[in-house]
Amino acid sequence: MVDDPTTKEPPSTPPVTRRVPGSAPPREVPPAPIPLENELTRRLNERFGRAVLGATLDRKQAIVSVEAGQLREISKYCREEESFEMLVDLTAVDWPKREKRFDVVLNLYSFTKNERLRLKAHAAQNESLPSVSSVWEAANWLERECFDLFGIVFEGHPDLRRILLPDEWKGHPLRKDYDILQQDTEWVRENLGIESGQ
Amino acid sequence: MVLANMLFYFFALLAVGSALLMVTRRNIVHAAVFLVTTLLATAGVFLQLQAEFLFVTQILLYAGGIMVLFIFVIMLVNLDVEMLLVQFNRQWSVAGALAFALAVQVFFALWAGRDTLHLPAPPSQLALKNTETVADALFSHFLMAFEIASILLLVAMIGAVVMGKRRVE
Amino acid sequence: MKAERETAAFGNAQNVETTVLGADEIILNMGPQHPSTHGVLRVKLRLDGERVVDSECIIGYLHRGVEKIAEHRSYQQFAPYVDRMDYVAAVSNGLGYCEAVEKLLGAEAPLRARVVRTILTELQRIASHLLWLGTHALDIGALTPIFYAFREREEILKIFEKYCGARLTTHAFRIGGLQYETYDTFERDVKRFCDDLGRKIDEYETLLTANRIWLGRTRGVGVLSAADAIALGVTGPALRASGVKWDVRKAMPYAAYDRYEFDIPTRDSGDTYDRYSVRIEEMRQSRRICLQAVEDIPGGPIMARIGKVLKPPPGEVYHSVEGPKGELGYYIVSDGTIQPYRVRVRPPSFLNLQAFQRMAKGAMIADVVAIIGSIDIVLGEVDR
Amino acid sequence: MSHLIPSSILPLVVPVLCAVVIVLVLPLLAGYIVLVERKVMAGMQARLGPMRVGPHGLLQPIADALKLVLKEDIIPARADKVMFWLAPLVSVTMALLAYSALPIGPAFQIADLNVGLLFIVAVSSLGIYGIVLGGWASNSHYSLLGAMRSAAQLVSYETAGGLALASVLLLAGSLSMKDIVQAQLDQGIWFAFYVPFGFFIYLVASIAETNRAPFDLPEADSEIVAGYMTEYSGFRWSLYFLAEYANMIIVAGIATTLFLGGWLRPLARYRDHFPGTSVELLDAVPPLLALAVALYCFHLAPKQPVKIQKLVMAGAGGACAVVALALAGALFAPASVMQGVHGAFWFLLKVFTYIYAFMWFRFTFPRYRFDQLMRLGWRFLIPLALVNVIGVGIAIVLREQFDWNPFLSLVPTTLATLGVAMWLVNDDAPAAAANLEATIAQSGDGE
Repeated sequence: MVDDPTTKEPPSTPPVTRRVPGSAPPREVPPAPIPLENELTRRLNERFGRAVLGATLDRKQAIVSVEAGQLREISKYCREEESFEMLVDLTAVDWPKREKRFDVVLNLYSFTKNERLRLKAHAAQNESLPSVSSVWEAANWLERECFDLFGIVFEGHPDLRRILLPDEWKGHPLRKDYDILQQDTEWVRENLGIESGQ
Repeated sequence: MVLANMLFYFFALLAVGSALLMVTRRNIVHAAVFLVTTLLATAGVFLQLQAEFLFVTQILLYAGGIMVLFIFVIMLVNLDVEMLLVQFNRQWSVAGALAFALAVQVFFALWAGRDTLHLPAPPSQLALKNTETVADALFSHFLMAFEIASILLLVAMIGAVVMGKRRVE
Repeated sequence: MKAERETAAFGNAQNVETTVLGADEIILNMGPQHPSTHGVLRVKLRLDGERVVDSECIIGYLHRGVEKIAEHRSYQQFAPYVDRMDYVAAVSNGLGYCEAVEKLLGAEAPLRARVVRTILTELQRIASHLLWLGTHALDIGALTPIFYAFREREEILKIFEKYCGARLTTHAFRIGGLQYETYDTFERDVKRFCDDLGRKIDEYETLLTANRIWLGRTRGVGVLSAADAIALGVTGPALRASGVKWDVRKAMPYAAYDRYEFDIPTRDSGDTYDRYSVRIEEMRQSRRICLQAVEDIPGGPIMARIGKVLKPPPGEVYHSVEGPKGELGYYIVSDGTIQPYRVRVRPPSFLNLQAFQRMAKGAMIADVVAIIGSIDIVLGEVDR
Repeated sequence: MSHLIPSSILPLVVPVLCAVVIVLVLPLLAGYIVLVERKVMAGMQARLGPMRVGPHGLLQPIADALKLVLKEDIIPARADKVMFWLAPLVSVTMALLAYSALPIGPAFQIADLNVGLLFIVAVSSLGIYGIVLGGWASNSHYSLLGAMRSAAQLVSYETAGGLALASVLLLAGSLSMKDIVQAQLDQGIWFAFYVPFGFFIYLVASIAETNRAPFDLPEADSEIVAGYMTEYSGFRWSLYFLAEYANMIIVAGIATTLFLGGWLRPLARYRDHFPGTSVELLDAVPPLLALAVALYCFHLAPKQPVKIQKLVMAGAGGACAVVALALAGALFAPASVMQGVHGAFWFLLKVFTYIYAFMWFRFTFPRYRFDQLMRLGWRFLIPLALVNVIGVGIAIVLREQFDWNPFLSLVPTTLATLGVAMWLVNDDAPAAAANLEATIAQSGDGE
């Protein structure tokens, strides 16, 4: 094919005039997380006392840290009394240097209040957490995924198996000590019939 | 005439042979297929006798209808289990005695009728109104038998429907 | 397509689960290579004849460790990866990610950029729904709608191509705004497409909506009650078909959605037909948004001043957008470096797919296909 | 010539020749029906269809056939090899066998059996064994499900279809295909107009029997991959394919013969001649039609992009022109030749129209679900067909005992059947609602 003369000019950088320095909104530095106190935290504190470890506001989003052992009770309370009907997401963050390395993060949403709430529970390497799948059914797969990728065990989960990785896989990839290039070489050799190139 | 004889023996052997294979196969689907072959071979004999209507009915009803349902049911039940079944062996003596008695009867019948033992010559003329002949016979001479058979079938059909209904609920 | 047969020890009648006809149950593995599992979903069905006794979804065939990759890329470098999750709605993915990082930075894209983002995202929603419509109809045996749907989708992809050079995995937005200005005839193209679309949607509806067979195949199939949908975390059209009037665009407006008028279509019975009609109506609403937005694209810069090196202060943010499949959320944790400490994607398809088991109970094989189609999953997003 | 052949074999020569022609031509015909189908589909779906192999894809069937023959032939491990090998053969043999009684025009028929119609129905019903055994022998669950669906579907719809045929048999008073056509000529009307519901029921049943959409459940690709054909590939697969299209032509042939006047020209009783000749006015239509197609091809030929395509398109036009010439020439040939040629033309035209309707349905309707298919068959079509047959019986009594006008005598039948149909359709709606409620209840107590 010869060059097509009708080709439009490629979508390149826009005319400089559009980017007038100074007319774009300046970037504000977001405030550091501040302690949060409102009706909800007050009620939570009243009800669960020391099981509520703290509440912060980060980028205008409410985060409540709770005692891992009380996670299920607090979740149940949030769902039934505070009408956080939906578990939007359940995931974890790995901080290997901390004493309790895993933050398990529950992202809740209330249809009635149109409000989000983040619950955080901390777990050490071999510590298990109570499963919230009896509170929200959605937690079933989400906890399985967490188990699969972080190796966090949820007590009372009906069917805690790997979900994304093969059942025989070794290791939990989203842990910080699992290198990005690392693979389960044995599994790759057995099931794909190739030497893992990494 | 030679051609006709050859055809007859071909169909006859096919019918008898597949019938034998049918009862000896362990695989039910294979047995069913041999039963179909037997039915078709019989239909072939009918055709040779210029009984076209019977020929077509045999294919349409037995091979095309009933046997399809048979195979359908066979597929529904678990075949693996059936194939593990030990065929019931303890009745050799009874079966043998019965088979012997039957064989004696057949040979006696053949021997008694040895004078008439030749192939029926097909009618020289085509029996043109074949279907009508069958219909006439059924609806005039054998009307009573025909109606009784119909009622029997109707009863069987209603029975099947009733049984099927109860099972589903 | 490994087909296993449950062999029961003969003679041990208690092990044999008998069914209506006294036949054993069959285990059927649907997928991972199957024409209507939309990628590489594997559904293990326990069948009594044609009826599904129980089902289990087996996923992960497309797992690429996107969340792990994010931890080893800078914020900008990771942006193209999100396009590969829901690859039929790359623009929506990009929007969610860019806005999440902007929130983390405390920046906001200029209005012009937000309006253009809204237009492109709504076009992408239409494109995604068109693709869904075609494949869903094809799953139910209607051969023709897919070609009509692709014909219109092509027009959208052409607009994308003209805008950023790519059609599928567009990487259309940048953190902080847009990299490219809109091209000269952008407004005209969008307007022309939207003007046509209304008529075209009517055309799809004449083929399906009132068709007796279509109604028979979708009405009362795969019913999901509102309570179940909320408990299972189902979002998007599937939730709205169950009667919950909720849409992130209205509940927590982002981009420029607060500037435009549109309705959230809902239905009541939560069956396959309702999910179908909600999506059809959503296309009309998206068209409405596009038409309003394209009438009046404000001028001004398209990029916020955020600098070349992004180092968000430590902290975390959750931001979600209404993707074509449902709530698409990004939970990003920053440790103050140029690489995100953790990026969690809240995939709508993953949670919607979880509801499949509930919907498929007691359905027939043909319904399984209809149900999978009606929840509109993209396996790239489920498995990430 | 004739002294070379023993006289006893002489009557066999023409039928054998016909049989050979059918066996040779049918695969090609099936291939081209596929091409037409793809083109029709493309037209309905706003696209072009095959365009690459030959002008407008005219050589596509040949390329497809080559591909299929050369493709690797795979027999799954643990399949029942003999059955797997036999099954497609059964299908295709039975489909081809059914042609032996199908009259393609008054001159072209292998055997005019006096039970011709029953023979065709019986033999084509045996084709199901190919499907069932193939599905079973593949040792795959998709195949097995397809086979079971097929068996249940065929048995159900054969009943309805058979009853629909019976209504025509009552009117014609014969099972011979030729006599049925003759009866339509004598009575001066196509039976489709006498018993429209019979025709409708047979239309639906024949779609179901040939596993065509919207009743293509045995091979529903989005549900059970390819049903009974899942494990087949290459030549064996193409045999199934051939059988399917052969069956389509068979049911179209039956419908044409029984309901659409077989090889009769429309308005067969209008026999005005061209002044001064023995050529009937309406007999000029076939050559003119063929000529029009030929001219269209010539019109397209120069527009083809490549030289070879221009040539092939011109060739196609030439072929049509030859057909037009033959049809025109037949007008001046002896009556029997003329009847044979034009009869074949009309017959094929009607058959293809019928098949076109099949295609049209396929690209318009979604697919039925299995229980819906069964409900339609047993609770709608069969009662309707029964009412129709009984009504025709009454009409014949009215006609013969009370000297009613033949057409008038059938009007009550049609109206009664229509009433029953409306009633059944409305009766079906609450059933569907109940089904909905049952499903909701079932999903509700799923906990």
